[in-house]
Formats: sequence, structure tokens, C-alpha cells
Amino acid sequence: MVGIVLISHSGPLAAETAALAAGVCGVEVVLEAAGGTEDGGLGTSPDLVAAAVERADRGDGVLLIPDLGGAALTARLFEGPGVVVADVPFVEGAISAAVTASAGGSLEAVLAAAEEARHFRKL
Amino acid sequence: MVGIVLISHSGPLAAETAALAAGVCGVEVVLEAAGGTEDGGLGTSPDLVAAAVERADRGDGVLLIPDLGGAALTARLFEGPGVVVADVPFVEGAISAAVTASAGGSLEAVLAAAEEARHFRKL
Amino acid sequence: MGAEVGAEVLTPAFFGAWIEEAARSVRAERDELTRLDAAIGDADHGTNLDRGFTEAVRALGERCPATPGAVLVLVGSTLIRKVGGASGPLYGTAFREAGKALGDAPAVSAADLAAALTAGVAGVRRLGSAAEGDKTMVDALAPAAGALAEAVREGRGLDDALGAASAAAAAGAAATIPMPARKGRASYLGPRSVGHQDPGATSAALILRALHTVAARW
Amino acid sequence: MGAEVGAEVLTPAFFGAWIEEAARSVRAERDELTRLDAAIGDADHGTNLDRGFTEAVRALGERCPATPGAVLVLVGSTLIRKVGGASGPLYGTAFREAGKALGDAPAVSAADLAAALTAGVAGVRRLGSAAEGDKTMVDALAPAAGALAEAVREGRGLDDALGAASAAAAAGAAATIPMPARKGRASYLGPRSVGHQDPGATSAALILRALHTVAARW
Ligand SMILES: Nc1ncnc2c1ncn2[C@@H]1O[C@H](COP(=O)(O)OP(=O)(O)O)[C@@H](O)[C@H]1O
Ligand SMILES: Nc1ncnc2c1ncn2[C@@H]1O[C@H](COP(=O)(O)OP(=O)(O)O)[C@@H](O)[C@H]1O
Ligand SMILES: [Mg+2]
Ligand SMILES: [Mg+2]
Ligand SMILES: [Mg+2]
Ligand SMILES: [Mg+2]
Repeated sequence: MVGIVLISHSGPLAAETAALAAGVCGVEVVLEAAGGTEDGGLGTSPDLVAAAVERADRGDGVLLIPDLGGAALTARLFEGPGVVVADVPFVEGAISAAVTASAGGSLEAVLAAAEEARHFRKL
Repeated sequence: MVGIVLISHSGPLAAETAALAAGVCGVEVVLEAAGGTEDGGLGTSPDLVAAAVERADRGDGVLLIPDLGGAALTARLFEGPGVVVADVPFVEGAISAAVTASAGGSLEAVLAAAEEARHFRKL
Repeated sequence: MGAEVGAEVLTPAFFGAWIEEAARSVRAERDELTRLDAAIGDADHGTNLDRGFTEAVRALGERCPATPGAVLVLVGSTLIRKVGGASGPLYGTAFREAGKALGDAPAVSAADLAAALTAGVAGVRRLGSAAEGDKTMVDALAPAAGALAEAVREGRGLDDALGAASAAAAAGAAATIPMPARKGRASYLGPRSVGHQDPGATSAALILRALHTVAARW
Repeated sequence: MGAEVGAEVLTPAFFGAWIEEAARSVRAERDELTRLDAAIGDADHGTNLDRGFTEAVRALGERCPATPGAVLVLVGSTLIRKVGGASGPLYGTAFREAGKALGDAPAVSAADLAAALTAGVAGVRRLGSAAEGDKTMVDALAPAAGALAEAVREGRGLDDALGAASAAAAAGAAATIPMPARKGRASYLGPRSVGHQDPGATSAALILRALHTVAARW
């Protein structure tokens, strides 16, 4: 299964978004949160991201979803074969990616689903 | 100043998003969080939303930003003169709306800014 | 046979009895509703509605509204405040709009009830922008309102007319099974939502069945 | 006049002295950097860089890398891990790419340094996709790299060449004042970012000034 890592400046924001996306999904999904700095402050920590990427990697690829530009830069440091950064809405992209990942979608499909979240309507 | 109310299924998600958006803004902005049910569970509470709308209303209009469809339905119950629901990415829309509101933008301008967040690039 | 569709025999007590019966049947089916919601949602529809209808019964007991319209408006407002999920604003709006359609009359007819149900369904559609076929409560509510309106037009008795409405709701709920969801949480699941009955359509059928149950002994 | 641009006089100690000087000057200007970031960002650029460079100095002290390239790679990796803001990955990449460009040589020339700075700036551009004029550190780094390369091509001395690079960085930082930000946090502010000097461009100028300071006494 493709793993998903949510990279936020805020620890609770990453964790709650992961919980929300897992809740929408219902079934099992690999969603890891990497929010805040190591000492719990606002910011991003490449060490926390590295650990989350490792936990999320089940051999089918990992999608990184950052909240802001700074988190996107940290995320890009991990780009490589099987690790892709999605420039998508944080909460909506996480939900959409999680659903496709839990259905067994490929990394490309999970990325495409996250991109589509840009156009999803709530009303 | 236009007020912004973040309506989420999760209390911490609304609160952390409000803090993040306020942080990006820097200057003063009216951002209220209405997340979770009254007993702190997952869901939305019209009573919490009503209280947040009241706190956010400074006479220049209020923009409601829901996270999921259920929150959007709750939000729509409050639609009326000066109270508008934005169907936009939760985190990105909140940031964009907050920046425009803090700069003194009208309700229409704040809504438009939130809509534009759909196309904002992080990379 | 029951009352004629034109007779204004439906009192506040009738509507109170309906809500009590609906609360009982939601309670009885709570786990089944939650199970359905677990498959394509977040496993809270049973608990949500049980909480909401329990509060609605309590509110009616405390305030004893004097007209059918006021009963339904109070039920709607209570559901909106207490359910916690998407179904709260939706059912809440349905009951409030239905209540408003009944106006101030101290008692109403089956024809009035039909018009009220139609108004309630219109409110749900407006709020949730779901159409029939989107795999939502609208798939049970809309055929029920249609069947009731038709039975009333044909001059059938109250019991008979509400039996038709209840049957239409149940059929509508069953028909959601093969649909992919296009509204609500389940819509995120896309094709994975196929093969499961929609929880909201299922509860809508329960609520219509409760209406028929109460009418049959009225 | 200092060393000739072709002479390989720049040892690991020179690069270590640079980072120490940069750390000192970031510490001295910490509050000013944070004040600039408060205006158009989140008021942490000074603390971010102070933490990062302090850790970089500590790491160099502990591991004493044997080549200029290894010094810069270690500094880059430390900044990436410790800064915490957008400038961490960016400066980290700059130093790492510069270090990699220097290869394994035990000492390097001003010409090598110019090529390394150019490689570092290219890394920043690649990672952050910012162009000159976007109101970022690139507006200070790119002219500095350009000025150093030109001075080296003209055969000017090390002190002179790095003086030119430092002056170009300072001018580039000042030139960000009237720009609206198009990258980073400040870009959310749109026109409100006009009239403030970019914190990252300011710190880049400090770091280039530290390089010149150290070269002047080398
Ligand atoms: N936009 C909508 N229009 C009509 N019905 C909807 C809509 N969104 C959700 N529903 C109904 O609500 C039901 C789910 O209710 P519930 O579980 O209480 O709320 P939530 O999905 O917020 O947890 C769905 O099964 C569906 O019938
Ligand atoms: N995409 C980018 N490309 C180049 N520089 C950038 C980019 N994003 C941010 N910066 C630089 O980073 C600086 C802010 O750094 P810092 O305050 O440490 O990070 P953060 O904005 O995450 O708090 C900005 O002033 C700008 O010069
Ligand atoms: Mg539910
Ligand atoms: Mg729910
Ligand atoms: Mg900053
Ligand atoms: Mg920061």
C-alpha cells in the first residue's frame, strides 16, 4: 500500500488531519504525521519527516503532503524514486489520497487523486 | 474587519488552522474556530458555530469555511445577509481569507481570496 | 380504513406519537444504522440519530407545542442542534420546513401532511444539493413524498396513503445499494461506496415506517 | 592585496572561520532578522538561523572535516536539520551543493569558491523555484555569485573579489524592499509585502559579508 506523510508546521494539525482522513477512509490506510519541530514548536523537522517516511514506506511508494511552502521545501529534500511531493490542498488532498491508497491505488493514482481534491466540492 | 469562522469536525483541527493562518497573517485578524461537538467529540455543533459567528461578527460580514460536507451543511444553516459559506480548501482558504480580511478587504474580496487558494502553488 | 385524507384529524399528539415511535425504532436499529455507516462513512449515523431523536422526544415532553407545525419545527431545531453529523442539518431542515408548511393549524389533514413532507424534502435538496440517484436520504425521502402526494390525490385513506409512502421509502433505500455515492462522506469513496445501502436513506425509511405505524393505530 | 584567485589557499580552517564569523554575525543581527520576518513572515528567521549556525559551528568543532567540501556539506546538513523554517532546506542545500562542487581537494582557490557559490545558488533555485525578483534570498545570492565569478574571471585578488560579492549581496538585499513577494510565506501577503526588506536576502548578505571579513584577514 502507498504510504502518505502529512508534513505540517504544527504537530496537532498534521495529527488531526491524519485522523480525519483515516476516518473518512474507514478501512486501513498508512498515514503518518510529521508536524512541528522536534521540540514541539512551529516549523518542520527533516528528522521527524525522515522517520515518518520510513514508517510510511511499505514498498509501494510514499506521497508527501506539505501544508505551507516551508514544509514543501522540507518535503522536497526527500524526493526520489518512490517518494513524491504533492502540491495540493492539505486536508482535502490527504483525504483523497488516503481513499485511493486504501483502495490499493499506485503512487501515480494516489498523487492524481490528491491533485483532484483541488476541484472537489463540499456543497 | 471581516470575521472568519473555521468549522471542522475536529476541535484541534479548527484551532490549529486558525493559529497557522493568524501566524501567516502577522497582523490582527478575526479568526474563530468552531470544531467538534459540544462534548469534544468528532462532528459539528451548530451551537458552537453560532457562538463563533457571533464572536467573529464585527459588522463587516463573516466568512464560514467548513472542512467536510457535513460541516458545510452546518455552515449553510447560518447563511444570510453578511454571512457567507466558502467551498474552498480548508487550510489554504483560511490563510488566504485571513490575509485579505486583515488587509481590510470586503466580504466579497475575502471570499474571492479564499476561492483563489484553490490555485495557489506551494512549490 | 382510517380517516379520510381531507379530514383534519392529525393533532399535535399524533405528531408527538410519530416522533416517539421514530425514536424507538431508531434506537432499535441504531447498531444497524451505524454498521451501514461504518461501511461507507464514519460509523456514527445510529448514535447521531439516537441522540437527536431522544433529545427531540425530551424537548416535546418539556414544551408540549400546541400545533402540529410547532411540533415539527421544535423537532427540527432539536435535531439540528443535537445530531452532530450531516444528517442533523438535513433532517432538521426537513422537519422545520415541514412544520412551517403546516402553519398554525391546530390539526391537519393527510393532504396537509403530504404537502409538508414535500416541503421538507425540498428543504433537504436545497441544503444538501443532492438529487435522486446520489445515494443519500433523498433517495428514500423523495419517492415517499411522491407516493404520499399521489395517494392523497387519489383520495386513499390515511393508513393506506402512509403505507404507500413507507413502502416507497423502503424501496428507495434499497435502491441505493448499487449506486456510487455523489454526496456526503461516502462520495469520497467513489466506486468503493457501491454495494452498500446508504445509512441516511435507511434511517429515512425507518422514520417513514414509524409514521405509518402511528397512523395505522390512530 | 591577498592571495591570487588561482592559488589554492582556502583550507578547511578558512571555511570553518567563515562559518564561525557567519554565526557571530547572525547572532548579532538575530533580532533585526526576526524583526524583518515579523513584518512579512512569522518572526522566526533570526532565531532559526541563530540556532542553525550555532549547531553548525558545534558540528564542525566535533568532527573537524578534512576538506573544504566536507566542511560545507556538514554545515549544509546541519542547517537542514536544525533551522526549522524554509531557510533551513534552502541554505542547507546551498552549502551542500557548494561543498559537493568543491570535491575532495584539501584546499581550494577563489575560482573554485566562485564555482561552488554558483552551484549553491543553483541548488537554492532548483529547490525553491524562486527567480530573481521574487523577493527571496536568491535576490542576494545570485548577484553575489555573479559578482564573484566576474571578479575571478578578471583575475582580481581574493579580498577584492569577495568584497565585490558581499557588496552585490547587500545591494541585492536592499533591492528586495520595493518587491512584492512571490515565494515563501511572504507571498501570501501579496502587495502587503512591498516596502519591507526580505529577511532571507538580508541574512544571505550577512553570510557573504562574513565570507569577505574572513578573507580580508586570511
Ligand atoms: N449533501 C447531502 N444531501 C443529502 N443527504 C446527505 C448529504 N450528505 C450526507 N447525507 C446523508 O447523511 C447520511 C450520513 O449521516 P451521518 O452519518 O449522521 O453524518 P456524517 O456523514 O456527517 O457522519 C448519509 O448516509 C446521507 O444519506
Ligand atoms: N521558495 C523559496 N525560494 C527561495 N527563498 C525562499 C523561498 N521560500 C522562502 N525563502 C526565503 O526564506 C526566508 C524565510 O526564512 P524563515 O523565516 O527561516 O522560514 P519560514 O518562512 O518557514 O519561517 C524568506 O525571507 C526568503 O528569503
Ligand atoms: Mg456518519
Ligand atoms: Mg460523523
Ligand atoms: Mg520565518
Ligand atoms: Mg517559520
